[in-house]
Formats: sequence, C-alpha cells, structure tokens
Amino acid sequence: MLSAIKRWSLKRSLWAFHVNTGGCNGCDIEILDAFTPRYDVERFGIRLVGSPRHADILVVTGPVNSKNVHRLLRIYEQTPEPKFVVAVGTCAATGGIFKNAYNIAHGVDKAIPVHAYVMGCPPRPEAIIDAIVALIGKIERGEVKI
Amino acid sequence: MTTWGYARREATKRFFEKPYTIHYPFTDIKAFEGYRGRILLQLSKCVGCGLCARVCPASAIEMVADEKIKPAGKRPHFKLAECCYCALCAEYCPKGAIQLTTDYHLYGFEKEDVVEEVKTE
Amino acid sequence: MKIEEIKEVVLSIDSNASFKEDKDQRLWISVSPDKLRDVLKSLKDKGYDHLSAISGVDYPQNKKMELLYHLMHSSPRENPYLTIRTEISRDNPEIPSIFDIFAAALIYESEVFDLLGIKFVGHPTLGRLFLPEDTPKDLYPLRKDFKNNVYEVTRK
Amino acid sequence: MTFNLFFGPIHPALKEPIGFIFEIEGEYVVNARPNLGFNHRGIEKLLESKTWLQTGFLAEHVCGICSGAHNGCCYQGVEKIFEIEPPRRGLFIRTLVWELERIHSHLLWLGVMLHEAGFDTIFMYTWRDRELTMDLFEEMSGRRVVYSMNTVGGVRRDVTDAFLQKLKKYCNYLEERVKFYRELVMSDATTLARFQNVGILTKRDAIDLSAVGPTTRGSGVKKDVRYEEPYGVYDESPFQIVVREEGDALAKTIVRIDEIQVSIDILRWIADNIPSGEIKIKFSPMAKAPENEAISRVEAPRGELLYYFKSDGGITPSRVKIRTPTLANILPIIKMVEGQYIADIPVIVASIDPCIACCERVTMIDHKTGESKVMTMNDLRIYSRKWYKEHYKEVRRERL
Repeated sequence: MLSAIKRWSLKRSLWAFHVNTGGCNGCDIEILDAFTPRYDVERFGIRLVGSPRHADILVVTGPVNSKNVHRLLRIYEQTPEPKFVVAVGTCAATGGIFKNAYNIAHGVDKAIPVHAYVMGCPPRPEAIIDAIVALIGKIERGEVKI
Repeated sequence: MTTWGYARREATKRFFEKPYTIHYPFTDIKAFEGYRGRILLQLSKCVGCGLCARVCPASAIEMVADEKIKPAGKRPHFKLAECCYCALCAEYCPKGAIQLTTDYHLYGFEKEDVVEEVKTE
Repeated sequence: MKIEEIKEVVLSIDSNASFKEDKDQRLWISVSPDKLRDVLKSLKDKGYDHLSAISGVDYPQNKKMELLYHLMHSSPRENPYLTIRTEISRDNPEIPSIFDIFAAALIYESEVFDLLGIKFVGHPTLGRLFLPEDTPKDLYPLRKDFKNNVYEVTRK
Repeated sequence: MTFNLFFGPIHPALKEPIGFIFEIEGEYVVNARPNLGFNHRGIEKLLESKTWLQTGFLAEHVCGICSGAHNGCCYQGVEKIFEIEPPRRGLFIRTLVWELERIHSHLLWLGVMLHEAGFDTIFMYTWRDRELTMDLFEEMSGRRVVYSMNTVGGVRRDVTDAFLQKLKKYCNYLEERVKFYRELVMSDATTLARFQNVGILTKRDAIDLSAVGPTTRGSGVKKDVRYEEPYGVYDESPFQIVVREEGDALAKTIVRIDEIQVSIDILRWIADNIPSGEIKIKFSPMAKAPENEAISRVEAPRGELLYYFKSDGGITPSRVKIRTPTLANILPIIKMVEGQYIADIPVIVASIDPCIACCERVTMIDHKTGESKVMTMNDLRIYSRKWYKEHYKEVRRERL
C-alpha cells in the first residue's frame, strides 16, 4: 500500500538536482539547455533545485574523480528516500574518454546505484528528456523498487 | 529608456510571435544530417583490419571474433558506453564500413542497453 | 627590445647561459638554477611582467628534472616571448620559489609540486593542490616512473 | 574576530566544482583560500599515452564550453612540432570555429552572470539566442557542444556556402540583440547597483597577478593573444582589442558584450572572403614526430590558453603542459573578494567567468559557539537579494 502511495506521489513533477563530479561540463550545459526556453523540461514539472534535500532525481555527470567520491556519497545520502539517479554522458557511465586516467573512479555506478544512463558525449537535451520521461514511466509501471 | 520601456517593447514584440518552445516528445526533433550519433557497421564492407580500434582516442573499440568476415575472422565491437562519438573511426576506415547515423536516442536503464547497429546485408 | 639586448642582460648575470631562437619570435634561454631568481628579477625590470605558466618536465633517464618559466612582455608586439629553463637534480629536486617576483607563481608552483614533487624553497602554502590530502607523500603522478594505479572505490 | 566560510564544491547551475574558504569579519570578506582539485582528471598524464592525432580529441574534453579553443590550440602546437602548415581555407574555418565559440561562450556567461544577480529573464533570453549558435555548430561540425572540427594540418569538415549565408543572417539578428543587452545592462538600476564598483581589480593588481582574458582587459590591461601574437587569420581580420578602465564587475560584463560584437564583425569578414581550396593536408594517424618542443597560445573565451609540447621522437608526446585561463584567474578572485560583502561573493566569482565555479553549500561556522548554519546556493542568493533590499539605499549612496 505504501509503495502505491509513493508511486502515485512520483507521477507528476520530479525535482532534479544536478551533481558535477569533475566532468568537462559539456553534459552540464546540455542539462541546463533542457531547462531553457527551447526544450523547457518544466512542462513535465521537472525543476532544478538548489539542494539535494528537496530533490527526487540526482542528475550526475562526470567521471567521479578521487576528491569527489566522498562528496557524491554524502549528497546521495542527503537526498530523501524515493530517489533516483540518472547518469548523463559516457563519462558518468564508464569514465568515457578519461577511462585510464589515474584520478578517476570509472563512472557513477562504482559509488552509488544508477537507474538510467544517457550515452553521448555530450548527449542532446532531447536524449536527457527521453531518459527522465522513460524513468517516470518505469516508476509508474512499478518496475523500480522504491 | 527605462527598464519598463524595455519590458514593454520586448513583451509586445514577443506577443505576436509563436512560442519558442518545441514540445519535444510529442513533436519529434530531427538532428542535422551530419550529426554524429549511433554507430552503424556494415558487415558486408568490413574486412576486420582493426585500424579503427587503433585510431580510437577513447579505445572504445575491441575486435570480436566473427567467422562471417572472411580474411581476418574478426570484426569491431563498438562499446557505445565508452565512445566519445568523434567519428575518427569512420574517417580512417579504409573500406568505409563505419558510419555515424543521426540517431541520438542513446538512453537505457542498463549500460549494455545502448548498442551499435550492425547491418549484415 | 631586440633579442641581442636580452642576451646581453642575461649574459651579464649568468655567463654560461645558452640561447635557442624559434622562427615565430620566441627565445628559449637556459640558465643555471642558482642564477634563476636574478635573471627573472632583471627581466621583470625590463618589462617582462606576465608569467604565463611554469612547466615541469621529468627526465628519469639522465637523472634530472627541467622547469620552464614562460614570460611575456607588457608590450608584446615588439618584444619576443621568453621561456627560461633550468635543470635540477632528480633525487632531491629543490629550487628557490619566485612568488615574490611573480605573484602568479603561487598557484603554478604548488601545482608543479603536487604533480611532480619539485620543492620550492620559501613557498608559503606549498601543499597538495589538485590531489586529495590523503594521497601518500611520495606519490607524484607526472613522474615517468608513476605506475598508473586506477583509483578504487568502495561501493556504498 | 574572523570565522571561516566554506564554499562547498558542487554547484547547481554552474559547471566544474571548486571550493573556496573565505575568512569573514562581520559582513566583509578578509581573505580567501582556494580549494581546487575537484576537477582534476590527470589529463596531462593521459595525453602522454595518446598518439599525436588523438591528443586533440582528449584536449577538447578539458573544458566543454571552450572545447574549440583547446582543440585548436592543441593541434596548432602539434603542427608546430611537425613543422607543417594547414592550408588557408583550413585556417579560415578554424578561426570561424574559435569566434563562433566565443559568441556562444560569452552569451552563456552573460545569462549566468545576471542570473547570479537575480535577473533570470536575461538568463532565458541569452540562452535562447545561444540555441541558434548551437544549431550552426551542429550543422557545421555534427555536434552541438564538443565539435572536434580540427585535425593535425587543417579542419575535418568543409563549410558550404548555404551555411555561410545562414551564418550572416544569424550575425545580423545577434547584432541587434547584443545592442539590446548592452543598453539593458548599462541602464538597469538593480544591475548597476549589483555590478558597479563591486569586486574591483586595479590595473596594478591585474598586472602583478598576471590575470588573463576579459578579467584583466576589464581593468585596463591590453592583453589578448589575438592582439599580441596573431595566430590563425587574425592578422588580416578586422579585430580590435576591447579594453575598459574601471575594473569592476560591470566593466568585465561590458568587455564581454563588446567582444561579441567584435566576433560578429570577424565572422562577417570570414563569411565574405574565405578562399576556396582544400581544407587539410594528408597526415597518417601513426606518424612519428621529430625531436622538438613547441608552445602554442590561443585566446580562449576566458583568457590566454597555453599548451607546451615536448616530443622525443616517438608517436606519442613525452610531455604536454596545459595552463587553462581560469587557473590564472584564481588569484585575482582572492584579490577582488577582499573587503566586499558576503552578498557579493556569487557575483564576483561569476565575474571572472570561471570555467570552475563554486558555492553550492555554505557552512557558516561561528567561532564562539561553534554551531554552524548550513546555507545552500539558493539560500545564499535569497540572502543576498534580501540583504540588498534592506541596505539598497545606503549601498546606492555609497557606490554611485
């Protein structure tokens, strides 16, 4: 019963919080593009919030570098319980072009569990919108353990 | 002109224009024809020389055994989760077997969901 | 200030300085480490007041490390772009800091120390700039003998 | 009695994480200590294992916004090592990429800078105009942000005439928009109150700290790589250096807006007399370089970008040194923040157009009681806007 209420509450507007773990900020400005007039993700109620405490989705970019790991874990713990992680860009998935650098930890899923990946270096804003909308669909269908 | 003047001018000008937002998932957006998206490999042209694997800056191409390729017996497997989409492989492929299509919907729930297209005709 | 003038200024301080000219108006001056500060001070008086960068290069095979100071004149069109290079031994690389001549050296020198391990004597805040504080003391990634251990993470 | 203000590294709107520790006395900042390294990926070590052709593709991932500058600067250095000259049409297209990227980078920054001061509509306007630049980039190079247009010895894709007409049409549209932004910034009362005489970098400090780019040109120092050492085709292009004397955040904003205008003139000049001919010379991907070293300098949107290449005759460089413009502007931030209000910190840090930006979480530690109040970036913006509402009259009198 409780998960049905949780699933209903997540149907409408999911608030996103953007974490940059040391990437080249190509993906970050593509995420910001999704919030500007041309794509305007706020039609789905998705809003960029200033603190992880009010966020439902963590949009993470960048190959997690050694100084950011402990901050990423702390931010993941601060987000309230029904939380989802979208890894944007190949760097967030597997470390991408910085794969064999000495200072990175090969992608976000080495530190926190990830629910959706968007490939592309950087991906287009439409692909990021696709991923979030698909994630919302998956939550509604109940395939994600909340 | 005070800021109210700018606000009025800008508002009236924008009032008669159609809205700038493209309602994305409902109206599809086509990428420009030169866009570098999902990689397409034509098996008929590929000879398995492995030049693309050596040239790739992100070393995201590994040669996978495949008996259909006659002389070399192996073909490139593009790990799209590590690729940086720079199209250097397409540029230096001697047989022109690699193409980057304009398909940018590269999202998935697992890393392995995003795979390259292989045309075998 | 033509190239000959610069050569005189540098030679007056360090007699065995050697020069190399580049085709697009660049001059590479190699100076001995102890004369470095005087050369930089006199060049700054001549108008070379912009320190672009400090590059550190590691030569393990002949046991030395090289430091390059890239300088630019305040009116750069008439004067060549300078690079002052010095060589220091590799086992305990030390060189006097120049942060009081060029204030920008504060960050560039701590970067070179952080990644190459060259100690700058007299630098006020010499410490890890880019790498996390808990990296082991003798781990300098840009040295050629640095084995590329990828950073491991304990999954939550 | 001073206490520490920890600016945490993750930033909701801006890009790479950086941290600052400010020492505060009452409302004034006394000192600042940078806390870098949240964005260090070890690129210089990685470059030593890439072949000469692959270095540019890694170099352009140093910074996503000025990726064209890094790509062009890296290949310009590699061409100096191999002593090869790209054909003229290739140089024209490379300069076109540099200038178009400066426009998109300055528009992006203008939106973010005024967003920091609370002017969100301009953030939406400038980023909407920037979308047209992204379309031009996508049509020309195949991707919106990281274009990888250059290669050793020239450019990878040619530019069609239809594209050049579209470029000129876009330049006319943008010129009129830039005039509107310039008038707005110079006349809007709140922007003037937030930017004028805030974060002043005197000419003396700018020269002593070797600041680069619009940060130092806003303080009256004539420093621009396109002016000092014209590379590409800048020596024939109608380029004039833009310098202002005041040195405060407003001067830096106006320098960048005027630079967009200069870039538009250069783009029009390129669209008119770009020569025909091929765009790149033959270069084998596994070429061996002669034993050589080279410095390549380019004017990135944020300042002078320097690449130092050292090759010992192999197919990979033996040492690559990258000095990004923001690293040179870190010390000027510390000089500009001294003596300013806490409420001005976001504006001052954004005024150098940091490719690394900070302050997501601010923890105010009170030395006496030791309890700490956590403020996020939004709280800081609300705090600075609320603080300005109360002190608006007194600040205006003091500043204007």
